[in-house]
Amino acid sequence: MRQCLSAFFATVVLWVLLTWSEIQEQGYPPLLVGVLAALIVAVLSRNLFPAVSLHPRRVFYFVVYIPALLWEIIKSNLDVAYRVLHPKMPINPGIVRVPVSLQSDYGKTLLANSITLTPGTLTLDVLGDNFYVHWLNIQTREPQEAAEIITGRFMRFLNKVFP
Amino acid sequence: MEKNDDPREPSVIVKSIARMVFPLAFVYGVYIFVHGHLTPGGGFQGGTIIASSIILLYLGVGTLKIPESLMTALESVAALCFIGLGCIGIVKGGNFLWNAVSLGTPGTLLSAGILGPIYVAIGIKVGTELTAIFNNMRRSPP
Amino acid sequence: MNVDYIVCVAVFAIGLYAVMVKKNLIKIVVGLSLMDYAVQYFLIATGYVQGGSPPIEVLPDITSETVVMVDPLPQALVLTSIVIGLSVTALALSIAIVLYRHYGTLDITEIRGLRE
Amino acid sequence: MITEHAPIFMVLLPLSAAFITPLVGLVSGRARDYIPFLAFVGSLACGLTMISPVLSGDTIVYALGNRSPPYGITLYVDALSLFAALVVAGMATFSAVYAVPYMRKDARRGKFYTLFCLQIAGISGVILTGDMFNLYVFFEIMSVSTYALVAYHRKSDSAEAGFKLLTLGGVISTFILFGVALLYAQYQTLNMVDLMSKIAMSSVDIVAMAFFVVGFGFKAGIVPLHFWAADSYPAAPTPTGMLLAGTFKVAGVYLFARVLYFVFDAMEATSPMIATFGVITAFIGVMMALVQHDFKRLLSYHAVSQLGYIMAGIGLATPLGISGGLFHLMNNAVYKGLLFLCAGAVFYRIGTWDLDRMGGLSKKMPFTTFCFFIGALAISGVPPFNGFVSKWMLYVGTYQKEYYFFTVVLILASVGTLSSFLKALDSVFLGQLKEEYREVKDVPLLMKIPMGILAVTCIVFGIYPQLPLTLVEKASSAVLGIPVDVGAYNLGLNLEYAFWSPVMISLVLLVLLVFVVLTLRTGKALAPEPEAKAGARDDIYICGEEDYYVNISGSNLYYGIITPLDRFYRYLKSEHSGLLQNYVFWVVFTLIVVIIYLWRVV
Repeated sequence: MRQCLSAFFATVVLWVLLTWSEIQEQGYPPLLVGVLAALIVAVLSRNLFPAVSLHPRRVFYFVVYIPALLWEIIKSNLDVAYRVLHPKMPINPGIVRVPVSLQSDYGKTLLANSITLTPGTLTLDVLGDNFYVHWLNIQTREPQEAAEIITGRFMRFLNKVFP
Repeated sequence: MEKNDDPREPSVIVKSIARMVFPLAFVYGVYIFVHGHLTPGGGFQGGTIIASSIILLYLGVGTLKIPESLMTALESVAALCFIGLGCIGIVKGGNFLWNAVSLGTPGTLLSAGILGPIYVAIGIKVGTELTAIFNNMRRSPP
Repeated sequence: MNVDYIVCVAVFAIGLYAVMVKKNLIKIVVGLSLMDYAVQYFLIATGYVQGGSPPIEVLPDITSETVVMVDPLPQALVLTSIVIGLSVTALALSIAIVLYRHYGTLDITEIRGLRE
Repeated sequence: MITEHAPIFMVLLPLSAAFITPLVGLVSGRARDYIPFLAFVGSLACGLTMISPVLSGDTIVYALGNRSPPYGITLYVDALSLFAALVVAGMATFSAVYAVPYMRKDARRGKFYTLFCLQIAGISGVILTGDMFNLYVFFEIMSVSTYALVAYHRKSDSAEAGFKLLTLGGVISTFILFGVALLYAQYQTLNMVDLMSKIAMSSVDIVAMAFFVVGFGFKAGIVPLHFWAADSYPAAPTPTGMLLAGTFKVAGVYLFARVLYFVFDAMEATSPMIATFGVITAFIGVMMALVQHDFKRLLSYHAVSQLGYIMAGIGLATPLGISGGLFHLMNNAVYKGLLFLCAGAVFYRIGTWDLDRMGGLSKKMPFTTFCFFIGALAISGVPPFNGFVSKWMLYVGTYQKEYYFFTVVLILASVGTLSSFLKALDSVFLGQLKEEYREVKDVPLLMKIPMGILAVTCIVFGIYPQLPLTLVEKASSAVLGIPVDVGAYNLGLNLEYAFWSPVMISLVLLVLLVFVVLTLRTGKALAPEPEAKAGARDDIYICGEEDYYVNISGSNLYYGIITPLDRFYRYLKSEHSGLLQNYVFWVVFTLIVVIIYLWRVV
């Protein structure tokens, strides 16, 4: 049921974004059509869509997470730019295994995408509780340490968002 | 490195993203064909987007059972709706496909007579049709 | 002579070449699609007017008297033709799958059960 | 209301039936089987209501969506299109009846019925439409459903035939679309009547015309473009194969008449080319038929050959020629349909198409044998069957136009037709009954009905040709633009519709008889004993050292004729190579030849 409702509201929000000007001009008919479509979709994807929880603490950490992610991206951008422009190219590329403690599928997805978004690291695959990450500058071969370096900066927030 | 046993089983990232995007893509398809008479686009384009959202789900989730009889029924009913809408013109004393229903104000959603419903019918038809084609192709031989 | 026309005749010829010379079933299907696209491009080019606006009358700053519009009919025709091309391609690929199952190859020169 | 909307209902009924059948099929498979039949009967009835206004000289123009003709899509019904549409609807009805018992064993038949209805909707649309682009759309509906039907059985040969047909057909349909686009680019209109008044025969028009000639010629199956025919007709399910071989020629021939003679108004320029194509087709088709070992392939090459007669008639561009061609079109649909149904009946019971493995079925399937006999005589042009009347009109037509050579070739082709049907009759129905067919029964009643009606039609149209000829005359006068009265050409005899002179007919019959006797003699001398197994190389029958001369079975009856023509046959066989590239090459080659020809003439 929660899944169904989440899918419904997500699609309605999308619809309103798409038809905002129309709704302003013509009143309820475009909105009604959208709600109908959203109902159908919600029923169709009742077992598929993630169940969104609106617990205030989770929402808060999620909102905070976004600027934190942006800050990490900027930092690692600068780092990669430095390595590329340096005449000696101080890189040490390779693939490391990174154990992850997150249980939720969506948490793993978010984390993997965050790792990929930050330059210098790229998630290649997820197998069980392990990520395989291509790292531009390997600092350690120890999985636990690598996990601390790569995912630690995100996990602070994600642990709260996906308890 | 541990082996991924089933090569058809997609990774968790693909899976969860597909499940998340599916309803949104679906509704976007609906948006395209509902506005077929107002903006560029229409039944075919909307139907294609819907079908691709379902194909995305196939690829993302790995296994998905869609009852074939339901698809057949939807497809046929949509096509018959198109013919029926065309016949409204005949019933009202004109020729086939005569746009005899009140036209409304141009530019609003509920305008253009039978065009809007026709686009909806075509959208459903194309969506189910392409899904069925994909379903047929990926099925193993009898 | 328009550049568009030259391009579309060239693409048409490439498609025809693929159908005539290539041996792989999939490449033949690609050739067929190319021929289709060439003709669709030609149709669009016939309706195009230099500097014309989209053929939508309700856009606020366009009125049919003052602005030159592109010809909307070829666009409708091309849409129809795209739909047909899609169905032909889908059917061709399905048959290619069946053929592959029977012959174990995609080489059309080896699929010659019917002759004389 | 029905008469007013009859044109659109002729298309709409099969189209809606295509989507009603799967719905009903979800509830009851048996009820579903009858829906196509009902739809085609309705379609036929709509066509019949249009006969009286059209015969009185009206042209029905039906504007879809109430848009006035130059702008909207129109359906255009004159005598020619009505004639063609009636032939299609009638034959489709017979085919649908036959399909009910024939397809019952097939669990996937729901798809067959949908495709079948779509095919009929497409072909009706092609015939009735008055709009060039709409013509392309319906042409594609027809073609795509045909591809799917040919590949329907998903066996190796049907899939192969389907893919080859699809590739060639895909090339052809882009040709047609290109032709339409070229016309639209110049004249900014798609309405046929409007186009006719605007066409100026520029060099671009000539290219467009060549595209159309190749496209429609492919659909009809004229000779360098006929390779798909012999593959596809046997591969498709029999009810469809029957329509493909007989009835769907209607679309190709109709489009030739409609587009070349009517829209382009180029009868003078194109008709000799069409007649030449026709005669070549008639000859090559029958030559290939003589060497076939497969029952359905034999019939398919005859279908190619018969199309040649029709094209020759259309290409004469005289009242007698066009009437003969159109009448032959109708007759061909009837007897070709009959022959395919008989072949299907044989397959239904014994499950093989190989002529060498059949024999003696006349004792077990007397009704089928009788129908096949009538069909074989009709296709060979033996009086008093319908094939004779139209063929005679064509012989006289070519003779009057002073194409004497064509007359001779056409008669020769007819002789070849008769002889190869004797072969088929001999190896399928006559001779000793094979051991494994001892339990064979005749086919169910529902299959007998269409066969019986078609056989009776063959006889009725042969004895009393006035009946269809009233419509045929109107149709050919619609092509030519002048009133046509075929009765005015009575040559020698005072019967109103008799085209024969007694001297000529007896001569032809005598020649035929001598030929038949001769071939039967050679056949008897060379054919093995009935007990000999197919392909068995019994030492007794070795008549030469080489292997090549050894293998003589029932289907090799014309060994004596074929051997002297060995080099010719080797060439023919090397062209029918099964190589797709080769076939596409012929399409392009024909296109170039047609362009050069039209360039010289127009």
